[in-house]
Amino acid sequence: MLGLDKKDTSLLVIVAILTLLAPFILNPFPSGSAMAQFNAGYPDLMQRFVIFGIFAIGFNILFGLTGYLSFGHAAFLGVGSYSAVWMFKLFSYNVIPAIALSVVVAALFSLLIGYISLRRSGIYFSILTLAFAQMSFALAYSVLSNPKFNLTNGETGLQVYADDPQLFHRDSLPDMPHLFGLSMRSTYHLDIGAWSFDFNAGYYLCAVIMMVMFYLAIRIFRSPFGMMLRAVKSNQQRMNYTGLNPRPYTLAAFVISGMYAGLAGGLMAAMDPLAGAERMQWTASGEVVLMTILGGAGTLIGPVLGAGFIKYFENIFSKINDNILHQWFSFLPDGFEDFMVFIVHPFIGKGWHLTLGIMFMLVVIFLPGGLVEGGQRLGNWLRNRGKGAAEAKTKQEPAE
Amino acid sequence: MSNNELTRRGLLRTGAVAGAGVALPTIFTASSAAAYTNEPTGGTVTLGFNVPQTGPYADEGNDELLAQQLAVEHLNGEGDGGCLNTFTSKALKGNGILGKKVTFVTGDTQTKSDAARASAKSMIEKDGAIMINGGSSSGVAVAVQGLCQDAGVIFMAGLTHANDTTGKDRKANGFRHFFNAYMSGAALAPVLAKEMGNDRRAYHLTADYNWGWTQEESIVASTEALGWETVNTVKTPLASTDFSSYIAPVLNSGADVLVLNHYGGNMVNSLTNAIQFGLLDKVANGKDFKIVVPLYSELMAAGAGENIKGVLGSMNYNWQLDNEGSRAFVKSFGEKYGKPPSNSAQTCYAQVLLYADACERAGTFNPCGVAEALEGFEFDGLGNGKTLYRAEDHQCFKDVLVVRGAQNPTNAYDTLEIVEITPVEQVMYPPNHPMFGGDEATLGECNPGA
Amino acid sequence: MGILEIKNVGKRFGGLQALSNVNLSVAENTVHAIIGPNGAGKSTLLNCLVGKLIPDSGSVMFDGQSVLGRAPYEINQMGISRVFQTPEIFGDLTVMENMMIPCFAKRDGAFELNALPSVRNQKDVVEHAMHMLEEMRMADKRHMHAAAMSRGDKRRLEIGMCLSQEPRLLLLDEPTAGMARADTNNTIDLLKQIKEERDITIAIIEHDMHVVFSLADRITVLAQGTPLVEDSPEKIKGHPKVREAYLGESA
Amino acid sequence: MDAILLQILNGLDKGSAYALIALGLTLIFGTLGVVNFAHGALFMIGAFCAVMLQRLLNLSFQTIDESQKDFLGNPLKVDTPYVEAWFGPETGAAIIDWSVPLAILFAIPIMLLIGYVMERGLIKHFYKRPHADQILVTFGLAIVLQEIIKYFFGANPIQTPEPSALRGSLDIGVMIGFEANAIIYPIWRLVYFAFAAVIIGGVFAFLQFTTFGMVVRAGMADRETVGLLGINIDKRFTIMFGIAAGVAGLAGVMYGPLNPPNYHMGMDFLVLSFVVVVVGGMGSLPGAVAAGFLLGILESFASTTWATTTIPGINQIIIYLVAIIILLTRPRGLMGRKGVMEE
Repeated sequence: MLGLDKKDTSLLVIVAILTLLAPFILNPFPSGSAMAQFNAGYPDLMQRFVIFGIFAIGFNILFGLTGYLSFGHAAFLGVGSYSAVWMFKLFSYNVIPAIALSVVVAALFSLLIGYISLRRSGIYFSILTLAFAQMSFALAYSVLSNPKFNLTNGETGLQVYADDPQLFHRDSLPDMPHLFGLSMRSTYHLDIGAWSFDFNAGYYLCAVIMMVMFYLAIRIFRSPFGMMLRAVKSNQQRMNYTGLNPRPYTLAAFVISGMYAGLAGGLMAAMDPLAGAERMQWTASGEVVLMTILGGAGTLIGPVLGAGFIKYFENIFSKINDNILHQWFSFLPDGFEDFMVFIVHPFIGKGWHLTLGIMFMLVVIFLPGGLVEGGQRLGNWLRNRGKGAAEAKTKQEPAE
Repeated sequence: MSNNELTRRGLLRTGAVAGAGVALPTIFTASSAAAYTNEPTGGTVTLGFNVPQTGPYADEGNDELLAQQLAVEHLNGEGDGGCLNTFTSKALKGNGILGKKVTFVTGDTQTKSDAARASAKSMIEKDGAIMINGGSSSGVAVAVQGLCQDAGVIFMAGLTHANDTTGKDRKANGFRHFFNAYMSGAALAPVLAKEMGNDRRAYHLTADYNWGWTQEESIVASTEALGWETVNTVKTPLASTDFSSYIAPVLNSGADVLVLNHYGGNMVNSLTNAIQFGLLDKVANGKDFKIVVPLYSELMAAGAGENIKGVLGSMNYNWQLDNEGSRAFVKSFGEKYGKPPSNSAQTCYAQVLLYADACERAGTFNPCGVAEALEGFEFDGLGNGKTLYRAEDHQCFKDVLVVRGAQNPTNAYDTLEIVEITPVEQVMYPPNHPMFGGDEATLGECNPGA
Repeated sequence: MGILEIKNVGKRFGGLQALSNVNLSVAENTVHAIIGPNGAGKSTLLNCLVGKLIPDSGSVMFDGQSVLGRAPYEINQMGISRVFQTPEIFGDLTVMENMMIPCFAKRDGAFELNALPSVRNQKDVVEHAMHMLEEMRMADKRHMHAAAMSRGDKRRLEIGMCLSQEPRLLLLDEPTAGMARADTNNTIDLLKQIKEERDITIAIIEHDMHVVFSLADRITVLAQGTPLVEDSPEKIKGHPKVREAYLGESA
Repeated sequence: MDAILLQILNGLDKGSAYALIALGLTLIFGTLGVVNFAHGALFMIGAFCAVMLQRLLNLSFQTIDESQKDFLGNPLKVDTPYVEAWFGPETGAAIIDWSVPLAILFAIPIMLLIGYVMERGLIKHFYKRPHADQILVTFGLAIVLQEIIKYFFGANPIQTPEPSALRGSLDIGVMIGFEANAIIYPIWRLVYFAFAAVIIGGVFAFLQFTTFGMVVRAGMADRETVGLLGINIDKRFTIMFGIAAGVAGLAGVMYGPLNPPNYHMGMDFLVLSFVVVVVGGMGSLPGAVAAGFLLGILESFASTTWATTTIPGINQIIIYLVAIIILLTRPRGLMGRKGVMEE
């Protein structure tokens, strides 16, 4: 289907089903229950999952295939966001031209930086990209936000003000990013029994775009171009002596991944029309590196999993506080309750970084191939068990 | 709990605008239409406390969180009631807000505008928070304030000192209790004149971002009005950790006062560096060299340790302030947590109480009703003395404290001493002051999210 | 006029004159061996031919065109393929993919942004690669990771990859170095077969005299960066200078 | 002229910190081939060794002083450190005053131990893994280490003052013939520079003149060959890791008085120290040191008013700009060796 083989088609279908049904899947607990804390099915986080998924998929095209480790990809995400917000400020809140511009600007920017940085390889390349991104960040944060020439609005972040021209804005259109009138914030709210689910227009726009981008990534992975990129990683010497010029291949990969990043940045602005300079900082570049490695560099689905994993921790674990812990453990006797809260306390709320750091280490120590390998191992284990005894499997389920 | 009326509303509105074209199939309809975002329907009302929990300002965020939790206790009638007993408005009864028990959710701003918006959104979208409070930087405050305006909830700012928060970026749904850079300048100027004379030459080191610039602008304006001369204003990168190369040329520049428009870690390091270079031991232009830190906080004072001795600055509040409200607050905070409250803690505590009180007086949680009740509200008994929430820009006007690093602190908490309580009249300015966006700055329309 | 004409090539590394005044002509459709003791400059000469090094002086003409100043991939596209001392293959890729890459290079040139069609659908390349694998008798190993193969198989694959490009000149850099005797003989047989079946010129640098004398039509002896003699294998065997400079030591 | 001298001093001082961190980092890069993102955290832990010692020395017993009141109006509890009680107020106070230099002795065993445990327990298993995995695991470790410090010491900076005898500044200008106040420089910054010079010299001498160092240098050049010679390289590399951790830790201890330590100071230095190492050239110790001082000095000059008015914002980007220029003109940085981390 769609020019993919059976295995890839089923992967794409699974991803499509998961993203389309995400509002259900991510809200497994009844709202109001103690476990509702772990629900992730609200618009903002769902949007972030897919947007960072796109970012990581694109990054993986460069890093996973060619092995070139860029430490400055956040810069492309940042310029994407800035372009989109400028589009909002100058023309209209329609997201299509904004996203298109962010991809184009990111492509140009990555062409420039890639052309220069790819003159070097290995860690020298990494540091060149890092240096460019850090320069972009520093300039965006201060110099480019001076009152005379305010391109980025610095620390506060670029946003739309009432006195912006917005040439094509009409009163009948929503006063926030929209797709031909459909506001990105509009959410359909569904209550089924104790459960509640949100279907958000912005999320579905992002989800559809992510599926397209995922599909394109599969095509790239399976194409002669993708094979050449893997050849770049495997043996550049042989490639050179086989009459192939590695430079344009890596540059193309760099620009493509830069465009993915720009698209992600544009979508972020489309979901929330504010572009902060921190998105370009090295920590943001490092984050996408971690997402990709954590999920499994070079695999198709890994980066998406990695992105989801990190964003989940950032948004869910950071919000758990002692009050919630007391609720969870309230069934225990008082002494035990306090003890459990005491034990868990360092890992939640302000300690979410600690949990994340430990998870990084555990994953990379025990699952060298990242979360994808974990999935594979789990799959194999289940299959083997399934062969063993059917009843063992039924026992298994309630425990999960 | 029924969440996200906000967004459902949004859809209804958009649907109406865009016509039948975007009609989505209706499977189930949500319960009765709410009048505003996250209208509390059960027996509880949820507040969102969005403070930095990771990064350099984590301790400050933690202090804010402690104060917010204390405020919730007092609202729910637990503890000793704190400022509920001293607050001049007697609308709060200690039975929650409008009879609903107060619960809260917390989030981590990471002192980044993106992350702060993400966590505020999650509180609004997922947890049904009806008010967002907290934060320790102006960038975050402006970003979250904009978000709350769009979402239709009330934003009660935490620590934010830049003029823009209630200046050019002011919003109808946003309120600031904390003072601002202009007030710092206006309050400090007479004290500086008294202590250092009218013919000083000042050298500014300024953190190179929005807040730093507005503070520099304010201090330069008010000191030049005294007759001071500004020798140089140097911007330092926010990411700097060592300021020696910025401090080193100061002595040679002909300046005799160093103004550090830095906050947090920047200020701790630049002040430490300045002391290392021995600036305070020097004589320049025949006068003793002086250092001014326009915005102080207790945590900065703790971080800077002995270096703050004798250094002047301003604060929104200090626990040593002796009035009825302050005493009640310090007693209840100190007894619960074993330390006196910081000024960011106090501003968050006051903001939560003010919000609750406004709801009571308005008789509704509707942001527009609450905003109306807050606008022009005059009160006392929350620790700062007589205070006005000005209707035009949602800025609180109250006395400003000028403080100095104590020479002989007796414990870890009295490292700052109050030099002067600058009366509110001196720090007043018109709402259309040029530093605050001039005539163009408007609050816009209040947005209830419906 | 040979297909490869090397004239007056010199190369200096700091204080070391690695090559001086090298003149060499490789005739079309012959096997030309370059031998010499360690440090004679064989590898330096080879690197000058493929664009890895640029000589300080002289000229290198391939089929009437200069190769100097061109990048290795451009020289390859002119029709020169190189086999390395240790097999250089794409270790992370499968054998089939290894073979397809030169086939793509042959079809599409140095760069082609062929990013959306599936590799499977490039029927001509797939067939070409399959054909080459069969010729190399490795079709059964096509799904293996190349890195997992034996040294001999890697060498065979590398030679096959070079041949798939149908080069006019094949450069071999000690193709049997570090191989067991059996693998060496297999490689000799393979190269003989190639020589018989194809219109191809082969230049070979080799240490192993057994290999050289089994394959070469002409031999150049290099010593201290400069050609000592050039002649047919029979003549070289008995040449006193060669014995002195080279065979005497190694025998 | 005096302004230039002043900025050179500043640059040497900043450079000392960069060079010390980069030195340890490049030892680990060069000897072990490991990308250690936790190196900044080691620097931070060094600084917190001083904090810890200061806390230990300040361990106190409490007496209640009825004549004074605390902030709640209760009688004030007065703390007296045990060391003052044991050694008498004067000696005790002097010990506390000198806690930062004393912390060097305290930090050396701690850092060597941390380095040893880290290498044997974690890094050892990652020699053969891709650099990406090394980055992930060491970054995770860095987060864990700094969160542990944050848990115990909070996020706020903590003063670790220099001994009062070394406080204040010297008027160097007067000594070399300038007018007064032209070149004022803090004593501790001069101490830091001298300290860095000693450590750097020590590490170089150690590698240059001991057999141990010779083997390690040989190992940096060609690990396999030295391994074939039957020399137990792994054990020596473990020791090298300990030394690298020690250098980072000592750099941290002494840095405390310059800028009060906080839990994320390691992250602040991390990116910068990588830039320094790479600009110096991978696998080159002299390169790392040279790059550290070069970037330190350039950074100082870029922060002068003259520089920032000529090119606005130059002080924000100078390090990165220089890195780009150097890496584009010299493919392997200042003194990099071929083939190290180029893939």
